[in-house]
Amino acid sequence: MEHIGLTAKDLSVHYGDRPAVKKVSLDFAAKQVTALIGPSGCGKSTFLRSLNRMNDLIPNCKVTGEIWIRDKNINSPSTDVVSLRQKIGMVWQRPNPFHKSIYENIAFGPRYHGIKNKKALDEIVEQSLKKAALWEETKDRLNNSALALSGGQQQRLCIARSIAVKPDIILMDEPASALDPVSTSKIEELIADLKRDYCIVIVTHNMQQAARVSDKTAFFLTGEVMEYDLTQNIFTNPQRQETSDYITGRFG
Amino acid sequence: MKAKTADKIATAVIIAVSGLIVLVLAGLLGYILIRGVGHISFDFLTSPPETIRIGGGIGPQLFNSIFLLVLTMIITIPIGLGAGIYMSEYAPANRITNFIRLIVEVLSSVPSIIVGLFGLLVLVNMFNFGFSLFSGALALTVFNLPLMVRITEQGLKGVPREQKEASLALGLTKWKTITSVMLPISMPVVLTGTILAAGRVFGEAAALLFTAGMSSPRLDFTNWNPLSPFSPLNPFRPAETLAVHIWKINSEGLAPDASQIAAGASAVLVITVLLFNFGARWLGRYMYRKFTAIK
Amino acid sequence: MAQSFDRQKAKPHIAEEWVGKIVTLLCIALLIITIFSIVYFVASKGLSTFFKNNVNPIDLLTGLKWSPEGEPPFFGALPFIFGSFSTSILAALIAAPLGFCASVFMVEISPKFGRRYLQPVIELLAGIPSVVYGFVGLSVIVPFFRDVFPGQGIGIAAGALVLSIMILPTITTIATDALAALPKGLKEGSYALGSTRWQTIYRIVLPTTLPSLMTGIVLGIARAFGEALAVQMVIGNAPHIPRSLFESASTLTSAITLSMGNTAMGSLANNALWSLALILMLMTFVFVFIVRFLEGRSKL
Amino acid sequence: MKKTVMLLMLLTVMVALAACGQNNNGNNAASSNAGSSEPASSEPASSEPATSDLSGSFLASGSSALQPLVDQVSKKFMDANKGVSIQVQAGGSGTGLTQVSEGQSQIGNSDVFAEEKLDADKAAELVDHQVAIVGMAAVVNPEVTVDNLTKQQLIDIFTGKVTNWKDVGGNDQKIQIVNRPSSSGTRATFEKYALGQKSEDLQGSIQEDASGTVKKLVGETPGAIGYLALSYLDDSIKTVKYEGIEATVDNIANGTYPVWAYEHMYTKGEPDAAVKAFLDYMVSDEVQNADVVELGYIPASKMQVKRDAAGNITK
Repeated sequence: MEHIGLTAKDLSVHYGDRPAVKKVSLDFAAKQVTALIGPSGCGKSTFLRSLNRMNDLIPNCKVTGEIWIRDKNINSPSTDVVSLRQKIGMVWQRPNPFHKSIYENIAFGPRYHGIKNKKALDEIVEQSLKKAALWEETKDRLNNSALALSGGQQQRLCIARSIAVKPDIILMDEPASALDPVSTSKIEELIADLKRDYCIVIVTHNMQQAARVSDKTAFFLTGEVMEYDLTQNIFTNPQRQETSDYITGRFG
Repeated sequence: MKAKTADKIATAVIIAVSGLIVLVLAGLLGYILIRGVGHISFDFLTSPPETIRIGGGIGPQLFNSIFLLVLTMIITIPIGLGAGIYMSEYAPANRITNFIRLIVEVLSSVPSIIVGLFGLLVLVNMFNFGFSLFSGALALTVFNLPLMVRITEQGLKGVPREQKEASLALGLTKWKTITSVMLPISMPVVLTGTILAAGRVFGEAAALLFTAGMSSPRLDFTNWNPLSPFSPLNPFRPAETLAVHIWKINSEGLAPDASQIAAGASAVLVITVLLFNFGARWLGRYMYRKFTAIK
Repeated sequence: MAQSFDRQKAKPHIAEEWVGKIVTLLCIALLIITIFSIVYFVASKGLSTFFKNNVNPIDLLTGLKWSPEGEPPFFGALPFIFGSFSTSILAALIAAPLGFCASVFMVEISPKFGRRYLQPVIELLAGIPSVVYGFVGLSVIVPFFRDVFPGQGIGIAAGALVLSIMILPTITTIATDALAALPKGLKEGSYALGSTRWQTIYRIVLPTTLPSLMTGIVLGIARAFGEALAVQMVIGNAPHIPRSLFESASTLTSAITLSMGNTAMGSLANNALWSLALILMLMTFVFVFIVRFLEGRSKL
Repeated sequence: MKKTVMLLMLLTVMVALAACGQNNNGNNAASSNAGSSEPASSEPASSEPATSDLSGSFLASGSSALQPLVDQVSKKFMDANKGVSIQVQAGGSGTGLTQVSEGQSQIGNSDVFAEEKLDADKAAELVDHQVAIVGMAAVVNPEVTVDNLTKQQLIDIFTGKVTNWKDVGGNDQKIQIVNRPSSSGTRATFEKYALGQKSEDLQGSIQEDASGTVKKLVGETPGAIGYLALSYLDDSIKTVKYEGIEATVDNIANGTYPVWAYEHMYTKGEPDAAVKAFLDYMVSDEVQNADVVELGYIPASKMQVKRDAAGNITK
């Protein structure tokens, strides 16, 4: 499997006239976890949602700049957004499984993408659930409603769902912030695991989490990237005063 | 202390008025049912009406009402869903969309008699569908459509954004997202609304006087070929529905037991509407529970 | 693998997106065509009275005498217009306080009982077919009025009473929604200042929800304005402005239902009825615009 | 889901197409059979309903007063002629005349002469078939003591000159008029033959189109007066004599009681075989002496007088 990264160049997002992200350029490497941190409203989530063109859905929201995957700028009108989104998985803050069975949640995407064979689907479901460390807990009740799972399980199901369509990149928008500590640590373990196969971008509020799971960290403030460096450097030796203030908890 | 007295009086008045409303409905239902239920029998529900003899039934009218309802819904549901989906998911936020919204609102408030006249002029005479179930169904579609559009829109707007995004993020098209993820979630709302709209069809008379006609040809209930003029399934035959029949019997009835038949038919009509109401509520609750239940 | 379904799926899904968009667009287009053709046909029929038959529109709107079969014919629709307005407004005057009380009961006094019993009851009122209302009106309200008040029992009062029950659900539902949507802090602030419930209702709740309540009332009037059969059965149908609420009168709808089947398409008498239908339709539009205006205000 | 939606839409389209096809079939069948069966007119008084190898499908629409009769007879006719399908619709005399004149229906049922509703040139294209006579009588609330009203008294009442029963020989009670709308055929008949002039829509008068409602209101409202077809008369109301003459079938037939009208079934031009056979069956003795009488009309054959559209009476 080829491993693919993502590059944003001068990416700006405007809600109407109000700028939310200002000319951000970031490089996300394959097989790495990049954390986006910053205070509320700093534009990190907006930036993340621009990467798979999810902001297209929001009226009034305008995204300018370039996003490169391999040799293609995907932030152009001619991009086939649907195929693009298949390659970029996404996980939300609150677990959002479909109102379907556990099995259907996973099989839904692949089936749409042309895999009709029951055996192949079974295989994908099992593999995805195993990768998401959910197989052992759910293998006996695959036909039960996904809504019957606990919050942490639901979130892992959502991760399994997104890897079932074989993305290259996974975007996570505060994936653990709605979960209890035990579930959170499970998700973090999972992220560390998934890193072997995917390029992962994670938005988080929790600086310990960023420090634990990420390889690189970008610090956002009022729509701009203040600092982008190896996670270690950001947390031990920040170059800018704002970064230092934020991670030591002076504001945010 | 004066304020407290005023408060007590006002509360008492409000409770009394609310009680009055319940009483009015109870009286209304009681009046209709007590007068009519005695007349309802299997025979009454299945036999054809009599012009001047005693003992006529409402069989064909009951069948017509149900068949008309089915026809109307077959036309209304797909178009209404489609239009509702467009308004909720595809329509760009601009002036034209606002204008369309206004138009839907206008259509929903057009009085049923105008719809009936329009049907008479255009469907019955111009397109030459005649007084027929089909004309009636189209006329009823006209004023059920806006309702259906609104219900669909409401249902889709109620779907959490994350659900929609989750499906899109898997690389599904918008259309597939709407039909496989959003519509199932909004189903309880849409279904409840649809059933309530269907109840309205059942009771409508003014528009049908001019479109479905006031006569019921002899029906041969063994003939199920929709093209035969005697077949109950032929959509191009005139069809008097239950509500129209009540109107006619009340005003023109020659049969000696006309008033009992009217009372019986009214009771049947009201019971059906009640069933629709309770059915819609029950189904809505059931589906809501089914979708969110923890098994 | 990822690469392979990229190429396979590229075309079909774009087609699918377009099919979806076009199919739904067609549905909405159909709706728009329908409303425009209704307006077109009713207007062309209704206006032919003026253009083809040379009836003066001012005479139609202000004339007091309606006798389309007379020699010479008269087309004064003012009695019908008056009848329509007076019955529907009177109906709203009866229904509005009732509806407001019911919604206050449901939202403020006893939400549990209200939601469980009162709301279904009121929704049931909306479901009862209008012919049944007319039937009950003719058999119960008319004889009652005849015994209690001077006159024949039929007339605007009977029509308005029947209509008020029919529009009660419209008014109540909208009022309930408006009351329920009121920010909690607003009421709590008032209670915190020591106001009683009634003071809170008429000082805080009523003024803030007024535009919404008005919306409900206008929608109720619009519905009453267009109702045909129930009114026709109890109003008496004399084409005159009545001298009392208990004297035979007519509405636009009752005049149309009464004579439409009896006149031949294209004849002068028939065209005049279409003119009444046109007035009715235009009034409905006016009501919609008023509602829009009020809704705009209630958002402020 | 998508498939279901598509399927439903397809279905809708199909139904719509079938609509067009169906209608054409009906019309074609009706007209193409014009020459195929023997003319049944040669045996108008036969007790058997015409020949049974007739086929065709046609529509009779119009007067709601005539509809029960046509409906009932059409069922009998269809029993005897399996190949014929007749649809009977009620929508008012005006609608019936419009539809037959514009070719949407093959028979237009009407309570009045076509000349009274349609333009002269359109009316001239229609052929009148008078199938029955309907008699009308003034009726009053049972508590009104008056038994007889003269023509002048009726005129005075219906034009508002007399507003109290005591002026026409009754008790001191206000007269409540229950009239028909000015477009009504029943009213036209009553005005023409009972009053001899148009009446006014008086302030406070009630207007109802439907006979049942008129009967109910006259029966319930103190001091009420209205008029009804003879078939509606019963004990809940009181029938008054006109100029001393009782409204009976015999009095109408021999021309002494003038308030009556024909029930018409119009065709555009001469009817085709199936329609003609049906119309002939309509005026056959079998129908005239049974269904017509049963439904409260007077058989056309019984009439000793005739009347034209202008109201001229010939013996």
